[in-house]
Amino acid sequence: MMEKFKIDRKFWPLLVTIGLFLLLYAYGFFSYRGFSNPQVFFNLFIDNAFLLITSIGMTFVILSGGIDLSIGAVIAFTTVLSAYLSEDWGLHPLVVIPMVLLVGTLLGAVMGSIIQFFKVQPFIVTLAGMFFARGMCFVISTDAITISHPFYRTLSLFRIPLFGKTFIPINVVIFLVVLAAAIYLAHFTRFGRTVYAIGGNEQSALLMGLPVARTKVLVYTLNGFCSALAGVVFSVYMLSGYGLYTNGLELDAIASVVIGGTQLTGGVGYVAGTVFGVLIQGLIQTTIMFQGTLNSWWTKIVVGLLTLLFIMMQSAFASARRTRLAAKSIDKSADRLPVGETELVPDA
Amino acid sequence: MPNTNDSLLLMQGICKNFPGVQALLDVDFSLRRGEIHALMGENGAGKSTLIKVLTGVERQNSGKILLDGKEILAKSPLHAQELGISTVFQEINLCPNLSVAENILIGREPKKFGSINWTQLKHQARQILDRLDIDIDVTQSLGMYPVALQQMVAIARALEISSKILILDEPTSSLDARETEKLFDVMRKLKGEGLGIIFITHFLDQVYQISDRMTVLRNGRLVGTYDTAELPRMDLVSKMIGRSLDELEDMTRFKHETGKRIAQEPLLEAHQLGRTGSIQPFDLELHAGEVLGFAGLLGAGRTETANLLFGVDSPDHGTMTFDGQEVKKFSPLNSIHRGMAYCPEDRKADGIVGDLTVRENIVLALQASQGWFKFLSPKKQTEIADKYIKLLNIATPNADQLVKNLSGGNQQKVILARWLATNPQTLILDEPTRGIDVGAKTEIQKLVLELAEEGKACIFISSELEEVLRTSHRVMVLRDREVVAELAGGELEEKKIMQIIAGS
Amino acid sequence: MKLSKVLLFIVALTTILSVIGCGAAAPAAPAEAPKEEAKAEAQPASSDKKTYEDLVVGYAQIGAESEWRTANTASIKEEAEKLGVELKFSDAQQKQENQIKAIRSFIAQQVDVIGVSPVVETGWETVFQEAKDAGIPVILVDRRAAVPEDLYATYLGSDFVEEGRRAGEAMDKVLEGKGKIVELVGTVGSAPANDRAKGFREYIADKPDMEIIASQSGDFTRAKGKEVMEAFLKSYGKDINALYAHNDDMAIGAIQAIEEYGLKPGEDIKIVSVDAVRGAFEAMIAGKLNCTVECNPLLGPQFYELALKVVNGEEVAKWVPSEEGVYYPEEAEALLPERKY
Amino acid sequence: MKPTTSLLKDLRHHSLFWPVVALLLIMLFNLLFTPGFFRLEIKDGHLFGSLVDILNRGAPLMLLAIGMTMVIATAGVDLSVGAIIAIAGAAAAVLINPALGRELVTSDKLIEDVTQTPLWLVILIPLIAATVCGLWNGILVSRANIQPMVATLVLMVAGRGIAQLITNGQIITIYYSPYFYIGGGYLFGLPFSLYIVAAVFLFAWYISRKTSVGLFVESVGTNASSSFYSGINEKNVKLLAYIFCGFCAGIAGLLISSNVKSADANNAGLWSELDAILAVVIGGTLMSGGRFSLVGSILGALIIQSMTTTIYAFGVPPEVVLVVKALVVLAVVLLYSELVKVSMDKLFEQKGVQP
Repeated sequence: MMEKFKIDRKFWPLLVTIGLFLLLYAYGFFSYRGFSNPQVFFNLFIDNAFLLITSIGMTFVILSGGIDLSIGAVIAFTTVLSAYLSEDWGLHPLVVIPMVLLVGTLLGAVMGSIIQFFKVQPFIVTLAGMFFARGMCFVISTDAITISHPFYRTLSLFRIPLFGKTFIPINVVIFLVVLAAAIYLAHFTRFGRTVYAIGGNEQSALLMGLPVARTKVLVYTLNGFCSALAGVVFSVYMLSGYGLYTNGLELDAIASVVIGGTQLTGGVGYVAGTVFGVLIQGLIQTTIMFQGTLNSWWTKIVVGLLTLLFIMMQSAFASARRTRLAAKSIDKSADRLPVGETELVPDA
Repeated sequence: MPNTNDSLLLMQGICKNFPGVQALLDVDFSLRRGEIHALMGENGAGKSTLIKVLTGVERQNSGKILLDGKEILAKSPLHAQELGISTVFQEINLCPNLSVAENILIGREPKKFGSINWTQLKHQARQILDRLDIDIDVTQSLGMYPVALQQMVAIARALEISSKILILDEPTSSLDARETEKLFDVMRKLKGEGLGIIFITHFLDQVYQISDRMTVLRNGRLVGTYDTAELPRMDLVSKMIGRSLDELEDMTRFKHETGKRIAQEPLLEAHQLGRTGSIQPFDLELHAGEVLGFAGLLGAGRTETANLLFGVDSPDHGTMTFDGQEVKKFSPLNSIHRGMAYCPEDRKADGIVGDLTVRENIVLALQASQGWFKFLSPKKQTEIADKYIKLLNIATPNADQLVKNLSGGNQQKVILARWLATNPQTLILDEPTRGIDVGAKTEIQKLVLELAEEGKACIFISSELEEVLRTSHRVMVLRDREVVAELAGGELEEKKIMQIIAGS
Repeated sequence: MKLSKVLLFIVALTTILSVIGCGAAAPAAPAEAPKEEAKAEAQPASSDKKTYEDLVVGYAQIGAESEWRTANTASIKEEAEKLGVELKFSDAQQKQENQIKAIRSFIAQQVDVIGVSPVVETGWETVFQEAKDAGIPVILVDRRAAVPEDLYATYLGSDFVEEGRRAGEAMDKVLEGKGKIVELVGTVGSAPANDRAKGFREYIADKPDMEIIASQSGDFTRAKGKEVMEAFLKSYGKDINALYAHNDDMAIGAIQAIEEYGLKPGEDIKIVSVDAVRGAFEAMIAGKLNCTVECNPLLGPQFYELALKVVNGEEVAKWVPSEEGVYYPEEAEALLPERKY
Repeated sequence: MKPTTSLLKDLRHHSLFWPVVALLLIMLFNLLFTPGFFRLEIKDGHLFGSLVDILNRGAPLMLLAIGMTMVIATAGVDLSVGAIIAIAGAAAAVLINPALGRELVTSDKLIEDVTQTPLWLVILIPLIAATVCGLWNGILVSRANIQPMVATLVLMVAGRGIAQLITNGQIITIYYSPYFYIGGGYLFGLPFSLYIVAAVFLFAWYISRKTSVGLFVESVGTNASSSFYSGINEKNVKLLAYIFCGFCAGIAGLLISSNVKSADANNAGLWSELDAILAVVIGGTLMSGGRFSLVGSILGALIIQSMTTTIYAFGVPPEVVLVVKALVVLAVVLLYSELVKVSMDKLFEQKGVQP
């Protein structure tokens, strides 16, 4: 039982992320009037629900060693398509939502297939996907389309009251479901473990007989689905569809994943870390808003520096582990020699 | 014709051609239950193609494969594994970021209600490792463990209860003697359980140590299958390379001749040079015209020593003088300026620059030593490249071939050419013959002695003691990252060095 | 292992603190509520009227996409300083998500009044409803939002449709009722772009000789304005009689393009634009621009006046138009020194 | 028959084959469908026409592509060039009129063509700033061993914030005509920006083909470790590549701010990093590093720019631009993929066999 209390070193980056979040929160809590309102905490989830959902999808992509630049565009496309289908075609939201989810998923599947079967770099393929999805938004409508269907409005105004005057809307519930599903997927299914394996060493995964091609396509498909779902959540949140929504969101998502302790080379990281990555960014933004006089661009600068800090920390952890191992193996080198150690610990 | 009755596996008349190459022509192979069968041959003899056909990576053009008397056709490595054919490849093909347990069982993990049952997973992994007498924490990331253990994990992964055949492709190339012995224990144990094991290696010692039978391939054709006990070593080698080995005799003579011309004054001198965590302080002298061998197990500190001498790592202890001058700046470039050259151990990772041409690879170090602005014109580059292609007998259509398209031995020669082009006084060769065939090996060993004869100083590092002894005038023995002995002249005996290495 | 202990300690400490905080805040919330109601009731009684000094304002600005906007921002900020209003200012970097987040944080901070220039018209209902529930009035500045009237206190700003109409009128005047027009549209989908296009078309609808032959988005920026104008000139060349630009920045970009093409802006191609920023006056003095319809960015004074009124429960109109004019080159020289933006 | 097929094959395997074909296709399209696209006139003593426009508009992108080529050749990538453009432009604008950006613009501060800072400083300081940005990226990549994409992401995110701080969140209009010459002037009938591009290109070409820099860059990009063992200071090679890329982005920033006579920290060079990477990839340099082609990157930049100009000239609704761009990118990238290459080879071989 005792060993349960020993924290595995691989959890450290995650703990640092959580610790930082709590520190930031504590700072705001004692510094600003109104910050102590628990609703401020819930607002982090409410305002970032879509980012949280899409970042979870992005976590899988990055864990598999890939990248997806199209998510912001796919979200915008989903909102426009939802608005268009429900307003101009008069379809019921219960028809529209599955349709747009399908479209987003397909888009992801197509990109994943091109990446996998044509061996083109994800960076370029998803860049093209981003152009395509943004372009399609404007082909459908150059204007913002208001969504007036009562179903959407009801969803949007729906509140689940918690203690005091606090509440959460349906967005947050969807996010929680996605989070639970993602953690299950990552740690309790073969798909999830295969994603980690591919991120660790794709060649090995292939030789271990794992379904690499299928999994990689699925990862992008899953991310397409998450983006589309985030798009649905966003269209409920905004009650409109617009091609300029969530511009540059992919960078926020990538930064969240990195701050959340996932290595961009793939193979190492946690879905839960990403959640805190998003929340930290939201918290920085909130703090700067509460401060009230700082230029909002400080958010960007702080997030940039934080990203850097976390990357530095990751490589520090990795090299610390390496030297520790080397030292250990010198002590009892008779048994175990650390040859090739450095090559096998993935570079941060 | 082998007796088909007790054969576990029978491959008959296997042919495989790739565009323009006949990789396998009418090859027969048989494997018995409870047998360790070595597959021998030079590089390009067709060993790996045969394995690929067997494990479903490639499909034969003709011929059939019988397992337990039934014809099989593996579609993929996974399918082969389901059929009972498990493979451990030369480079450890596992995921360092996953836990040991997962590495063993991923792809066939135990499930409960459709989700991975982690308790059961750990339990099963431990069971499998127990079978191999290995006791490690299965929840730790694989990358935390040394290579030898990773190799064992790879075998554990390959083994299933239903495995009938285990293929080990060069499993010992990165293991030291102790670890190899451990591996052999495991192999013997599995053999006792009735598994058929196909064992591929370049180490002849090991073949004679462990195998029951061996099959020799040459140029895609079967030379023959022999009982190990009945085939003398020299015969095996000549069957593999297809010619006699008088050359080796010549070389020993040659070495004695060159030994007479070693300079008195040391060219390179290290005094208590060392680096914490890498190599204990040591003293070293190297003379012009001399070949100094480094012997020791893998990981004993041979490469680390070479790295210090060449400035890949900087020492934090002691001093080094070169040609009477104290060395202050440690970096490869400074070493090149001093007239040193270094063929690193890992040819693929640290040696060749795959996407560049042979010509560019050859001039690389020379160009680096000349700096950014003293550019060698393409014409001059071709001149240099052609000279060394001819001198070292590099098999390439022309100097503008990409170096990654060359065979391992020729790549090694290109790296040698790169260094010879800088006209060095001192060469450090770390495992220059690893993974290349016997023919090219001899050529390189000979070249080293020729260089010594020209008055250059060489350090020759190799895992094969025999090779070190054949080429070196003097040998330094390392153990546990420490120089433990220096032998010369009559002391150069295999047995004696072995004792020192073993620490007894 | 030491580091992990420290970490654990920090984690534990902060968790405890935040739990205490939530716990403390939760019961406090209902206690505050009646007070607020009381305040709301008390206000009309004019007993404790707020003054500028104790006014807390949250302002969710769009960003800094044009000179007009930066002048607008400067006006809001400077005026707050002058009046002693406590201003919480947030720059949304052209993202509606950020504006909504800002408004939520203003609500949490319990500011007295929220000012917002919506980046687009749609998508505001939910968050405005929250502001309303929290009893914080919202003032729309410069741009409208497509929400029911009861969700905001008032709209301060110009009528973009009216600006479009005035631009049409001015165009009619400089073209003398006849000509082929190209149009540089603002950011696709934004309220000013939509309305300025709409108003302009409304006016020229009954002028059969005035025709829009091409219309492209220049994103309200100079660079795009220039690039698109170049393309117009390539395609239509001298057929173009006039240019209608949705803002001055695009017009200034287009002027460069026209000059580079070898035509004289203001003569060969008449130009009418909206905003009346400094650059436009300079262009008019140089004879390169024929008319600019003012859209006044200096809304600071008007905004705070309104904010105070709203907080003190005074009646305000649902739309308070900003003070604006239409300027022609003849007046430009005289007016230039007065222009602040 | 034989020689022709093998010539065709050689041609097809030449690294610049596809970029040239793509560019020719776009030009052919214009020849057929865009009247007057190829018309060149002389107006006010300088050359004028769509082709000149493409070159002029494409100048910043070409500069970025040159710098990016070097970085990508070392197996890196620089996502921060857009932010560096903004920083350089902002620095230049603030230097020209330091009062701007700090307070509300009032009339007395705006006297045309007067600045407290000499022109050479106005040009030099932003370039130094941009180079320092490149240095920062280079240090993170080469010394701190951070993945290039992440290392430059930091500046990409934070850089625009820095630019905003320089301009104090305002768009600064520049009133200083000597400065306009950089991005808007003409020399011997051609846009001055072209001469800058030509100079940078020649410089890059010279150092990469007439000094050993090119060899070192390709070597480091292919195998950094081998290069190190061969005596190449691989860290410095990478560092220099990023510094050069930052420098190129700085020039591009000056060109852009000079051309539109203002500095917009928000929008200057927005998404240009993606265009630059695209240009390099279209030009045939692999993102995995190693072999690079400067000419290819220039062609790539021209393809992207002529596509944009064509779309404007052809009167395609702006909303379709992105979709078209996406499809073109995909087409070009697929043409480069191994699968297509192999099947093309097969196709052509079959045709060659049956005369």
